[in-house]
Amino acid sequence: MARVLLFGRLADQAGWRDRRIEADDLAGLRAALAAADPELGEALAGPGVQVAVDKVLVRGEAVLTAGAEVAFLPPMSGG
Amino acid sequence: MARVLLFGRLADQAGWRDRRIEADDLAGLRAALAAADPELGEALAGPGVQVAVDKVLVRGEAVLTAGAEVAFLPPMSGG
Amino acid sequence: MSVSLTDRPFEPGALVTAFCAGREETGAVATFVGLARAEKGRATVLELEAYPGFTEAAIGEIVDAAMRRFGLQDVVIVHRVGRIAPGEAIVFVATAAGHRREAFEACDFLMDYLKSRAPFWKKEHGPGGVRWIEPTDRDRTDATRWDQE
Amino acid sequence: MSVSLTDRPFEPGALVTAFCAGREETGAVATFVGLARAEKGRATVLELEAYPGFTEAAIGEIVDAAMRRFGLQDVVIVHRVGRIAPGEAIVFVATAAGHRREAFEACDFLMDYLKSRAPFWKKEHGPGGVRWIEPTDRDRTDATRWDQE
Repeated sequence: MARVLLFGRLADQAGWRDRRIEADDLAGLRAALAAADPELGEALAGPGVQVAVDKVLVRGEAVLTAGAEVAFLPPMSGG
Repeated sequence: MARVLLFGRLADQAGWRDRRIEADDLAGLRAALAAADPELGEALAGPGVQVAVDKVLVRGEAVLTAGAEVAFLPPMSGG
Repeated sequence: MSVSLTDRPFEPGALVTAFCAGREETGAVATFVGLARAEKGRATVLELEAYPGFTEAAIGEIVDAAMRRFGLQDVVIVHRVGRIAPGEAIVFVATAAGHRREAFEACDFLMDYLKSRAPFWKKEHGPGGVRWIEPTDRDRTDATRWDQE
Repeated sequence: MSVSLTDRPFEPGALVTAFCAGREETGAVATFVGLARAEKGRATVLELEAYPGFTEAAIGEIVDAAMRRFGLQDVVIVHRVGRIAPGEAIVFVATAAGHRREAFEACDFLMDYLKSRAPFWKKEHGPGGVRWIEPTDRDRTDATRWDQE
């Protein structure tokens, strides 16, 4: 089970910000999220959305260990 | 009687910083100061020494009213 | 060096007092306080979201870079998160250096980063509703000044 | 706007607290604190002389120029005079503006003036005796940056 965190407008859009989802890798996680909410799936793949696994930014694919924390980060607005 | 104020190294050199001296104008005041202390007279005419009369910088000559305050300001060092 | 987030109002003056205390070889302390503007009633509350752990780490990396680049003695950053009322402090940055040029430039550099690239998501609650805020063009331009050198 | 001299130690943090209070349309407060350095024992006491009345007026003119040039909302300057021990604050400058670029630049501009051209005379008392300090070349160069624009 990965722990999925959504931030900023992604959390507003999804209506949640913290959820546990079964997935072995990022691609599987994206597919599971898109199956449950196609609009969210599209937003997560949108321009400027970055992904952090266990608080480290990753590009492209990543294997998810048990208990991995996956965060979807929309464009950062600064403080 | 003009009130004469010396600042910074000029006061150290003269050994005083506030004195009353009889003079009708700046030239007369400089002459009186130089007569009493020739080295000070030279220092007051040195490069970078500015003169303020009643807290306003003056260049060249100035008439001194009764009770005028004349300040000799060596190069300002900033704070 | 310290980077922290807080969801409670904080007092920049108290941070300055602590930061300046006991410094015998620091000639220069530059600070910046960012305050929430009322925008003449257009903005009523600012809401800032961070990713705890990730956000401090990302800011910490920039602080390390600034320490080296500007030869700083110390840096403190405190950033507010959550709902912020007009007039309240959003961000505090303090830099300590031997001389003022380094302290000023580092403070400016850190603020440009914080305002444009730091991992925060910002929402403005106003009479017209809620909107997410993205960096302005000027924020982006300011931040790139440091890349070109 | 306020410019003052004091011959007693002052607390920069308290000045920041007062300066930031009740600002609803100020987005940016930049401050600078200049502290007396021990110079690893070479300097034990700094002694600053001002010409009361003349010095505040001269600084006030530059503050007026900065208010106009950078569109500032407010400025506070406090400058210590007399004998200053290492670690004590010599000068405090705070600038308030709508946005940070103006606040930073004005604070930098005012400090460059204060360090190079303001009517102070400065003496360093150290183990090797007493010496009068004049502006460094860098102080002069920093101050001329603003003339060229």
